[in-house]
Amino acid sequence: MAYFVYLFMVGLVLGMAVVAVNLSPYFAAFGLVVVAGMGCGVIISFGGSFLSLVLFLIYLGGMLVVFAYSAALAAEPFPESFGTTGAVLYFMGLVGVVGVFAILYIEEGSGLGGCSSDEVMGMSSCVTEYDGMSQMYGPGGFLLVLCAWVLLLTLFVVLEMTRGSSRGPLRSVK
Amino acid sequence: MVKFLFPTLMLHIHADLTNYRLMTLITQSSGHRLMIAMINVHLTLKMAQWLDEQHLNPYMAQTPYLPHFVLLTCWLLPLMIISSQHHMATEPINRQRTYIMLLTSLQFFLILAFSATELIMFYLMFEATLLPTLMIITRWGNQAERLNAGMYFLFYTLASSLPLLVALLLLQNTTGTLSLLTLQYSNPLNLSTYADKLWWAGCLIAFLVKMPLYGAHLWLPKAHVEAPVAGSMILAAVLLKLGGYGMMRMILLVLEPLSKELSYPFIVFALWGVVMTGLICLRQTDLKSLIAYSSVSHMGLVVGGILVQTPWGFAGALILMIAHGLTSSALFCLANTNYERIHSRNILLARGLQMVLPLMTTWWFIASLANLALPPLPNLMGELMILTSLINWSPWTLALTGAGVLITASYSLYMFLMTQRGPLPTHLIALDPSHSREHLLMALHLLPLLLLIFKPHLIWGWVS
Amino acid sequence: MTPILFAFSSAFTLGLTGLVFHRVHLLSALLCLEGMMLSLYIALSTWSLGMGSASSSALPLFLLAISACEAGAGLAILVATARTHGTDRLQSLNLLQW
Amino acid sequence: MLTRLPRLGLSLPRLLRNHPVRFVSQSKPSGAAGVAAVTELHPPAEKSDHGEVSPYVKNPDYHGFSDDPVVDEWNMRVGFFFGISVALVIGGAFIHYLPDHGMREWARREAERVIVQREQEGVPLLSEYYYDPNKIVVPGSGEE
Amino acid sequence: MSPYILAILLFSLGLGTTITFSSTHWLLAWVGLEINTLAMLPLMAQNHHPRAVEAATKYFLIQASGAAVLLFAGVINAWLTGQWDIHQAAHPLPIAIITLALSLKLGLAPLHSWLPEVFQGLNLTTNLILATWQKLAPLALMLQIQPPHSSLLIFLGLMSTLGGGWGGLNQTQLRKILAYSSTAQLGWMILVVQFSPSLTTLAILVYVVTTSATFLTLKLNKATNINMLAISWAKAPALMALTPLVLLSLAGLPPMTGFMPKWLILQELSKQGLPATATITALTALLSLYYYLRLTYAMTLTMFPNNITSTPPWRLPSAQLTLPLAILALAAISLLPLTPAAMALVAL
Repeated sequence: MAYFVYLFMVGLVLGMAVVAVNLSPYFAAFGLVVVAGMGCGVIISFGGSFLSLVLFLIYLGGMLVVFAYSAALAAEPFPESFGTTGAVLYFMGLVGVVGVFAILYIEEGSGLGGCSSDEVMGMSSCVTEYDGMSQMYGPGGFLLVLCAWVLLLTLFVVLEMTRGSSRGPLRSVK
Repeated sequence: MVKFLFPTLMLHIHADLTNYRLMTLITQSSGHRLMIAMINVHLTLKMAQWLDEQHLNPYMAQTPYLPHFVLLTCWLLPLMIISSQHHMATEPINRQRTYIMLLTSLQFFLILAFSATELIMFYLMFEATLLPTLMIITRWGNQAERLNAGMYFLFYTLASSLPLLVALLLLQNTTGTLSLLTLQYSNPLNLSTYADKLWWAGCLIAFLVKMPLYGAHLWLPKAHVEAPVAGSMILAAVLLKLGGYGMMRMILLVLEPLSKELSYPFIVFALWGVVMTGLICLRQTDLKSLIAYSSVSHMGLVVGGILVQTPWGFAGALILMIAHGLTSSALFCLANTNYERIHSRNILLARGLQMVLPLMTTWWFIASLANLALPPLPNLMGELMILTSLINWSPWTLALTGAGVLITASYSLYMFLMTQRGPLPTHLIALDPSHSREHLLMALHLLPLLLLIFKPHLIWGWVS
Repeated sequence: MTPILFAFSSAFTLGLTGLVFHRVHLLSALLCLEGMMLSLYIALSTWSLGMGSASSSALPLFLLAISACEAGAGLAILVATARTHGTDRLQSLNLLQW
Repeated sequence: MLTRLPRLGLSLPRLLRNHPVRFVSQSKPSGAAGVAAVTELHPPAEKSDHGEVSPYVKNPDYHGFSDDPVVDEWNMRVGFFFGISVALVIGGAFIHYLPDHGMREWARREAERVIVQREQEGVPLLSEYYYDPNKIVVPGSGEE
Repeated sequence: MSPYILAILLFSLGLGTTITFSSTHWLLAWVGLEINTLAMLPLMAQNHHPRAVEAATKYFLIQASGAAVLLFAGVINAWLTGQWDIHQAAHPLPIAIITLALSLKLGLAPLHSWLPEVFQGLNLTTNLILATWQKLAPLALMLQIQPPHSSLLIFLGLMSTLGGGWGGLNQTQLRKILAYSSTAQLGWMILVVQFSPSLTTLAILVYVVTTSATFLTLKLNKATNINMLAISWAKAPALMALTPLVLLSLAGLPPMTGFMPKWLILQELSKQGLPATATITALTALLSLYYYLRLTYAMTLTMFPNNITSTPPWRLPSAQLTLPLAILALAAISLLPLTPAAMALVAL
């Protein structure tokens, strides 16, 4: 089980490295999908089934549709991909640096993180998670309202930023 | 103290509200100022007579040598207004008002600076005088170079005086007070480290640049040349003296232990500057620049007199500062009378003026003789006392000071002979005769100087 | 340093590196930003799960909501930039240098 | 400073040359360049440039204060009255007749009195000590 | 822009800063900063000019990444110490990251190069908000953290006073000059933040007053570069007589209000045994003074020749609100005697 968790973590870092090497946006979006998926795995392995569900549904289901759409906006005839040597070298460099730091800084036998992997699978963490979700509607109500307000605000922000019929539709000039 | 501050403030209102029917605004305000000066004379003498704690308050006070400077300020400000009359005559009335308000605020800050007993208060006002002066130079100057001159003026002064602020704040941390009244009773500082020497320099360099010391004097000729006549007058007469005054205050109160050795290079520099700026004067063709360099030269003597720190040195510095205040101001006024007629500061263009302006030649004569320190004049008293104390310090200074005195005499006579004697150039035949206003101005400068011959201990300070 | 701490820290740092050294597409910069927020989400979730803290286990959801807002605003900016500059390339954003 | 040295080198021959006393061209003025020479005779009419009209044309008794003759006269009187009469004459007389400025005479009298007193007592005129050493209370060296 | 949307945006601008002010939790502080950024964007890009949109883009990228780094440091802190409390952030590494993130958001040198460009793209009113209100939230966080070692903040402060002065020297664009001036002024605040937070508060208050007066003056003149200041005499002569005082107050010349924070900050620094830092800071203020002085020259101290059509505007009544400008300008010039009162006001 622990090997899976390590695999998820390595995947997390590798996916992020793909995002970071500045390929064409499709590849970055793909990297982000990988990161989100691996993140789900990591969270699940810590016992956060609801949190990982939220991540999976909202992130992969909602966000990446928008990104795919926007990648189309930024479409280019000759996308930069892993075929270019610079990108590969950059990627290898990033991963190599992270690997060196991992060897240097990860302590031996420190387990996974906050608590030991036996406890991770236990029932207590699941209970706290659902407790927390229900607290969101009680003591955390202020934050909920605040988030709703921010979402409304974002609506206006997006409207204002993209307003103006005179300036033409969404387009990309090559 | 309020006795002169309040009338000075009233002058603001006066300048703003007056509608001028019979007298011009300028004469009214100069009359007002002369009244302030008279109050000040009264108060000066009162102070000198009953110098006690009655007249001291925690922030403002008068000290034995202070009233002279306040008196000089109050005396010169009306003269500045009178001298600017021609310069301002073509301006609209609102600008005249602004100008007079500027001069008034300058007087206000100067009085506060001279009478502050708290060192930070002194510093604040020392800096506050920069602003009106800067505006006088850059707003009412004549040539485009005035902007550059204003920059030089502001940046030389500020770059040297910001370390002073830090040094004062450090002093406050050490002694717990910056009041001049209590500082003299605080324990002598234990200054031994290298940082303390830097602190000493920080305390003094602001004033040395303001004086100005040779080497840090470049702002002065520029500012003098570009400023209108009132700016040159106040710079030469009072603002340079602010540096001397500050040095006297600082060096007597707090810098004592280190000054003995550390002031050597500055004395040497000052005396070297006396000779060098004198030599520069000898080959000047710009009249205002010549007078400005002569100020630097005289101030070098003052610096030397203060830095040797003997009672005679201080008294000599005080006398020379007062006398030079009147003399250099008078010379700038005279240069301005030339400038108003010939529209040039060049000496070569204004020669032989005795033929057309004979009475003015008399004033030129007296002013030049005062500048070269002819025997009965207070200038000589000051120079002699400084020279004596410098010889007492080291006989070798005689070489520099003697050469300085000789050169001073030479360039003063050169200036007089070039401008007044000789044949009149043919392009100078349609000059205005000198006005009563100008004669009044010169009389108000030079008669006090002459009267001081008869009662010199008014400006002698400690030595009596 | 525990593995999970290292994992999300390096993921965040990689995202930041991508954002800082990014010179091509505005969209890629936004994706990097999004990746940074994602790693913060993972960090927050694992922290609250690891600590067993009930009250902070809802925090990742708020983080996700706000970062979604941020992403939305970023996309709006992308559209606005595409309209005014004709492209989303970051090199074309050079009008303000003089 | 160093950058100016080459310039000195250029100008040195000129400085050493024995040139005439005045820097004025002795040749006949030729064309526009000659007119600008310093000592050339300008007709008086050209003098009244700078947009100035001499105020003496309007008011022969011009004092330099104002264009209006009446205002000019009054200003002159006020200026002279305050400046010369009040400030210098009355002020000077006031200062001159002030008794004992700076208490110098008093100090002198006191000093002479002290000298006479000390001579009578036979003690030296100047004491070595500024304060009387007997009056200074020195804290004991021992316990508190 | 519809007034309703404008109201919502301005309300959210205030809300974000208020949330950051009142939060003790890093996440909530981050939420406040994000709300601030989001609400600011449409205000910046309100006329959809390419320059405005570009400025909004740059602002968004910088602020979002700054906020993300801030939250990252908060998370690291939580992992290392188990604490989310702002006041109890104790681990040196997260504190250093937070300091850097906040200085990125504030525009402190060497992280200041976005600030002039963003300023350059906006109109003067938005700039005013950016230079005053938007600085408050990050500065409030800066006031609350306790840095483990002083050298980072002193480095940031010195770099800012130096970089802010240096960058503005060769500028002719007023907005860029004011951006550099903002960096320089913030450098003074950051220098003293670890020794005396109340002085930082005083400094930001004085900065807000003086810089608002400056922005409003420029707005009245509709001026965006130095050449356009040349005709300001013809527009508002009386104001132009006061403007050099306001500008030199911003520079911190003694008889004006701007000297008050500088004086007290130098005093605090010398009290903390940092006289060399104090001296260097004071001298770098001269760099800023140079460009303020240049503005003064262009506005007031020289009279440029005007053509006949540009001379009469001062006779026409101004359509802009001048009362706030009058109050702010007077406050910027003449509050120095009230130093003790101001100190009492901000005493923490």
